Amino acid sequence: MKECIAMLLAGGQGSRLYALTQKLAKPAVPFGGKYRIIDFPLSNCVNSGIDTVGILTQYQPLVLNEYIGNGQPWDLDRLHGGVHVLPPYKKASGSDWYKGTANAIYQNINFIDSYDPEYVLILSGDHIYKMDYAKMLEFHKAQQADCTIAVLEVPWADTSRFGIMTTDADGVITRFEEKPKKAESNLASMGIYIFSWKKLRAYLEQDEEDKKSTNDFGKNIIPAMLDSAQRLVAYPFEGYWKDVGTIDSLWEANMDLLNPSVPLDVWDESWKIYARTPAQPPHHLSSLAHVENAMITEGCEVDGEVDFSILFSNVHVGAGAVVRDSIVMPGCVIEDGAQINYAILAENVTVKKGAIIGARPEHMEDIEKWGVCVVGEGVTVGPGAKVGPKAMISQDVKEVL
Amino acid sequence: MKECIAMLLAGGQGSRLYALTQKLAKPAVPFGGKYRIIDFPLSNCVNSGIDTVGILTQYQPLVLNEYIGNGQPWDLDRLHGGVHVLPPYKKASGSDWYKGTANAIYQNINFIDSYDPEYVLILSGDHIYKMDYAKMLEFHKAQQADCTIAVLEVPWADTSRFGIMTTDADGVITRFEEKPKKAESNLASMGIYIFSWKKLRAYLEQDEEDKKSTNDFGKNIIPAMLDSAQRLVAYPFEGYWKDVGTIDSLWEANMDLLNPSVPLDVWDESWKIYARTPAQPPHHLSSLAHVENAMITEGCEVDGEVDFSILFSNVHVGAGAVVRDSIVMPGCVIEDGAQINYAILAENVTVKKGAIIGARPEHMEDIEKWGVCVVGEGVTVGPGAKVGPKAMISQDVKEVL
Amino acid sequence: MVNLNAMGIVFPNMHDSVIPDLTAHRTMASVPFAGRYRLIDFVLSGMVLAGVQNVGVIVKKNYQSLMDHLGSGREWDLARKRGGLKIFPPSGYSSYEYHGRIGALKGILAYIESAKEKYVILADCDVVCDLDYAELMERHAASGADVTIAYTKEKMTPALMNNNVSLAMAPSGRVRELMINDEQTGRRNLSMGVLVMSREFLTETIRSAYSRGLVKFEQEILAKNLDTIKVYGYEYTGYRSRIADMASYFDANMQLLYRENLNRLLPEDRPVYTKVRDEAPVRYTVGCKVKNCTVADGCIIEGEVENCVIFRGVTIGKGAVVKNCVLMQNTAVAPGVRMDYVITDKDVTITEGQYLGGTRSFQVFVKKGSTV
Amino acid sequence: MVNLNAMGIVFPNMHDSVIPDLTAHRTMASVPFAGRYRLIDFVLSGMVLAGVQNVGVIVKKNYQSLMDHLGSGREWDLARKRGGLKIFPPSGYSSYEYHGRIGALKGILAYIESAKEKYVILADCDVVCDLDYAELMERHAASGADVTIAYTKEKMTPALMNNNVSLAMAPSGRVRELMINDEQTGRRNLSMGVLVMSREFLTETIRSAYSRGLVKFEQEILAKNLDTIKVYGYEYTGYRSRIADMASYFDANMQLLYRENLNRLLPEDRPVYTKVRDEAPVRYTVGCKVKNCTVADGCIIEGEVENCVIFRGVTIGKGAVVKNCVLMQNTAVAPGVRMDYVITDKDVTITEGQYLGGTRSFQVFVKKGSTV
Repeated sequence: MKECIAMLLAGGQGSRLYALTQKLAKPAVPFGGKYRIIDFPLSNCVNSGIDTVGILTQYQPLVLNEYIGNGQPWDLDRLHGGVHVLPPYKKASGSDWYKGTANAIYQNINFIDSYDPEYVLILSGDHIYKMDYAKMLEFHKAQQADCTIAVLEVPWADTSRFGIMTTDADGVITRFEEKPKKAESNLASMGIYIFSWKKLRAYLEQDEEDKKSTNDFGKNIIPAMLDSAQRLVAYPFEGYWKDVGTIDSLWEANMDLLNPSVPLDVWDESWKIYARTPAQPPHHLSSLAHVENAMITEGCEVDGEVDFSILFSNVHVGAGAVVRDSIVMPGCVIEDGAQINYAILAENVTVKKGAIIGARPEHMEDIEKWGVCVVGEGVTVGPGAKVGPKAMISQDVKEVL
Repeated sequence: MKECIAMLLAGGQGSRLYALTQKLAKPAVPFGGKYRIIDFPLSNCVNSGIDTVGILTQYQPLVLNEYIGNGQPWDLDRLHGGVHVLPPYKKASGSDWYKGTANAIYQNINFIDSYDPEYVLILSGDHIYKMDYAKMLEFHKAQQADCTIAVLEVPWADTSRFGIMTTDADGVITRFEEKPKKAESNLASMGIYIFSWKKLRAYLEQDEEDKKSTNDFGKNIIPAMLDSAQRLVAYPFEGYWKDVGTIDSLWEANMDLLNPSVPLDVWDESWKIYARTPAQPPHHLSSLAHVENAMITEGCEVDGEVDFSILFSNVHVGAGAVVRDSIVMPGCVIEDGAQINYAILAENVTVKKGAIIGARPEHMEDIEKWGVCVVGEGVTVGPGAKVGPKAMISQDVKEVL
Repeated sequence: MVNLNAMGIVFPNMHDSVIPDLTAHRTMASVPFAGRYRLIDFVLSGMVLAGVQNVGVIVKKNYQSLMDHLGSGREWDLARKRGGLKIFPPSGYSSYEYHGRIGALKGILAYIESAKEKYVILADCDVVCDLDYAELMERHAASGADVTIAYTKEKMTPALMNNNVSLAMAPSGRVRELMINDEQTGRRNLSMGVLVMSREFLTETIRSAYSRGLVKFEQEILAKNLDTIKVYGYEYTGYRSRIADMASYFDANMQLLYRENLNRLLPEDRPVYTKVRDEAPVRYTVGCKVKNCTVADGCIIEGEVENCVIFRGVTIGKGAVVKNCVLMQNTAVAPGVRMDYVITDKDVTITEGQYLGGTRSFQVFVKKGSTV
Repeated sequence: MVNLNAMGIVFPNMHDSVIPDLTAHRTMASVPFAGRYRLIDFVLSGMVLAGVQNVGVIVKKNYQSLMDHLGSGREWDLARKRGGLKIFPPSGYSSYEYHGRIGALKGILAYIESAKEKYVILADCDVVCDLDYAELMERHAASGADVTIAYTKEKMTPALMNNNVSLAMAPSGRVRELMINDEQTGRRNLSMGVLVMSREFLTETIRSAYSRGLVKFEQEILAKNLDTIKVYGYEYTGYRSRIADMASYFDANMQLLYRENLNRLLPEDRPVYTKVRDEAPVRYTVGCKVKNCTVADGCIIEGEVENCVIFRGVTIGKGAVVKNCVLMQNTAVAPGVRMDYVITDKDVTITEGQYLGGTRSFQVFVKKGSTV
């Protein structure tokens, strides 16, 4: 018997990340030099004392499966509990892909029941934040809530992008609107729920019977619980939290790690972010290198300039090459004299000599045409070639003679 | 890089095992006192030095997933390789359940490629046998074969139930027929193949393009390779091998363990069969117990008679109860005075006082009506109730007053 | 599972001397027991069940078999990145052999100080029991004690006389007198060698005791300062066996032939973990006769067996008659052998036609690896 | 991965005495090296890459840090049910401290005899290299040797003179002379402390040597019987560093500031495994100046750093100027510090404004845990 287990929704395709999610699920996208997005909720779980996590996958799970493996890097290889990847499956009577977030949980009721938990924590695999779920659980218990939703104050201008709560003086949720045009409040749902399992189980079964339902937590389960006057409370969170569902937000969240005034500290020993890492030698900066305001990890070799950028493992930056305001994922090779500006290079991209990727906004004539450029996994950009700002390329780019 | 990896087909529903496979896949069916069927191919792999196994699942995989876990019980929790459960998944362009055995492998080409193997061993999860695949691989290499199929001589009368090979004097397969009415040979395929991966990969891709194909190894891939004059050779196997796809064959294979003249020895230290086992105390036979010709494992408590039977973990047999010619799966309780004859009791069955399950053939008036009786998981058979021979019950049986 | 907020420290070599036959090549902690366990399994499993996730084991000598048994601690769910099982050999951290609990603890002071848990549980391995450590901790916290000692009410025996710590308590439970190797007869409150205190209290005590040259925790620290240190007793009333000599070891095994004892020591919902050996089920052949036995996996029984505790991998040949015996792992009894009141250590072979007999009060012991 | 059919036996305490500063609280095997490794990592990873699945480590003293580092052996894929990593402490199996290789091996004879592998590789840890054990084994099998010793051609240095085994070979490769602590100058063939032989040869040799009171394998067994024992040399020509004193330890680290050396010792396709520490990437702040450095994860660099090997978790404050240093794990350099030719052991703190300077030939050493 476990008091609280976590279910992590990791099935989304993340189609707004384009070239980055062609071959892997969004939660498996590399982040912050040596992590993947999913490391954040997983590390939060173990740091919060939650030792049982189900990960719901269905889109391109190969990389994610291999990455999670037995859960050892997160100390989640436990005798009872630990981490379990849960794909959809066939049953004696019919079979289905996961239809929505709630349906994904519904299809795994047996899994959850096998731990006989009192509470279930629902997480999603596409947010970057550090949070002590144990405190949220205490809050849930103290409030005697049926469901507790973690909320964050967002700028009023952004309310139309979130699920927005209205609460009474005691923090009890009185209204919930998905992406309202005109919001009543600026308390946004962070997509983190704690349910009393018996209660959730009943609502999942009821929701499944409703043929018209889209089987989604935000659209169906929460409204249904509100309608029948269950006790839903908001748990106010203060701190760093970012949805990294778009190229811009992914770029920003990475860059936030370089900003000392942003409260997201991966060097903090008391709340480590765990990751599965390959065996790589220390990195090496030569006498030619110029590195400032950067994160660099093992296996890198730098002879060029790296500024306001993040190099993942095993990245090579040649002499005279310049990497600025960019995120360079594992195994990329940036040859001599190449320039990378405001770009995200996916794994194993090769940028040949003298090629130029992206642009700096201050050099644009038409600022509307400027944006972060993305180069997909394994792409080679030929010598002297140019890839413009905002481009999303997943094919090799030929040499320019 | 791995020389040879194994792919284990474990997706079948095993519908001919009726009540036993309502909630679990066939390879997860308990066998031989403390094993499940899949322990045999898995243990064969590790004993043969194969340290990378992909398990293809899609039907009711929850029990199987939990059972396999990180692979540690089979020494398959490896840094590179080890055991991986591979369910179907969604891709950026469409998604599919596994259509046939060959399609299941086709959908996991990326997984196999990631180990860059020279050879791939294809296994199925519903056979009981001990076999050194390393010897078969040596044979495959010595024969310079494209595909090696393990074969067994079967009685001529049974040839219509198997895939039958005809070979020339060198063991090269000249003809392959699935379940022939009139067989040319009595060499039956054991469903164990070694392919040179490059070759198999090409045939899988070709097979996938053929819309009319059923994407099955026996029906499509092997015939296609034969048609295009690839070198297919038969690897003759001598020893115990049994397909446990039916109630009768499952019962027989279990009982074979009790027969000293059958060459299937699970006590042999040099070829251990590994299993994941719960922590249970030693079993206890009281002064009232009478046990002969039986296999009994940890957690059992016996006060009654057990003869020619197998008790799995945590089975209780009450005073005066008689268990004969039966297989009693984990957690069953057989109360005082109950009788079990020629039966398979699935997990956690309770047989109340004085109930009678199954019958002995010598007591039947009409022998045609006799057969092994199966009681499904969790069923309670009420006090004094009777369950006839050949019955397949998955509902509680009421008390008889 | 509750998070107990306590770390465990186990002393495997304490009391080695009371069963020298069994500890010639192993620690008290790794003495085989009850068919498939080692004594330490009961301590570790109890702690883990109560949510302890960080256990240090301070070994002194003969600990290779214990290290083999524990491995990475995986079987007890103690193969962890954070915390988990840690074995401290004496010359691992320095070159001196420690003396007493204080010496042992002083050697691992840095480890204790770097732990995160609020409490520490110290435990010996000579009392086999199903102690609920969570309840013990609750009682410790509720009483406001500095130290809580788990004890059992026990009839004093000659064997216990020179190896016991006994308590006399006020009605409140506070210990008024703590006696070492007290020789009074009758029912006594005997320490189980399980002590609970805050980590802070422990580290301070180690430092101050060590600097004053004191090494015995119970005798030199607690017994002499009962007015300033609040020591409380916690009575354990569940099933237990205290291993004080060879006879009590034999009896402790034999008691498990009573099913109610087996179930009380090893209740279904409180598993005791041990090293997995991947044994097949027991095979009972045609013609075997088995009455009142506790049998672990991997055995093949062809003969007649009565009132025996049979460990993993034992074989008993046709026509052999074995009664009132404790047969440890891989004992091979050839056909035709007759045995009565015998204890065989691991890997013993009894050859065809031999007769070995002891009595109810004196069992024949056959040492590890021998062939008779 | 080939199955090498060989087991490994590692001697972590051999050569401890040549770097007493670094081995005061650890074994030679657990001396930190190259930013994130311990010396034993190179031996274990090389063996595992070649398919060795069964490694015994015979420790003698100061091995707590080695046990912490190795854990269950998981990081080297040696946390296995069958075979895997096994640590043998001296008092684990008996009470005597062993002498010489033979004594050490005699203590674990049962373990060696119960192994399944045909060959045994014995290895010390003082030569850092990328030895291809598979090739070594092939050469051993092809030559028909009883024993093959891996060696390097090396210019004799004063430091090596009282800690070397040198070989003189016939053109066939067969060793004609084997000298202990030979003081001849010039280029010599020095043993790497890596010896290959069949398991059978080893167990027979241990038995016969031990019964005759011989304890030194090279000196008392091999050197005196080169006519009857076929000893061959295998020359290793790849990148290596031989740790013979503090100066060579410093140099061995400094050599890794040349990228080609780093790549030869740690080629991309032959990973060297080590304990995972879950460090974040290195953070280089605005205004830092870093030239020609090898840096492991978890560091925060705000100052000026040149020609340094920087281990995991080091912090270098603003305005600090650090040159020609080896800074081990968790060294904290406060703002404004100036350091030149310094080696800091683990957990060293250099406080604000300090200046520490050595020279190219004499480096200042700051011992573990100190604050300067």
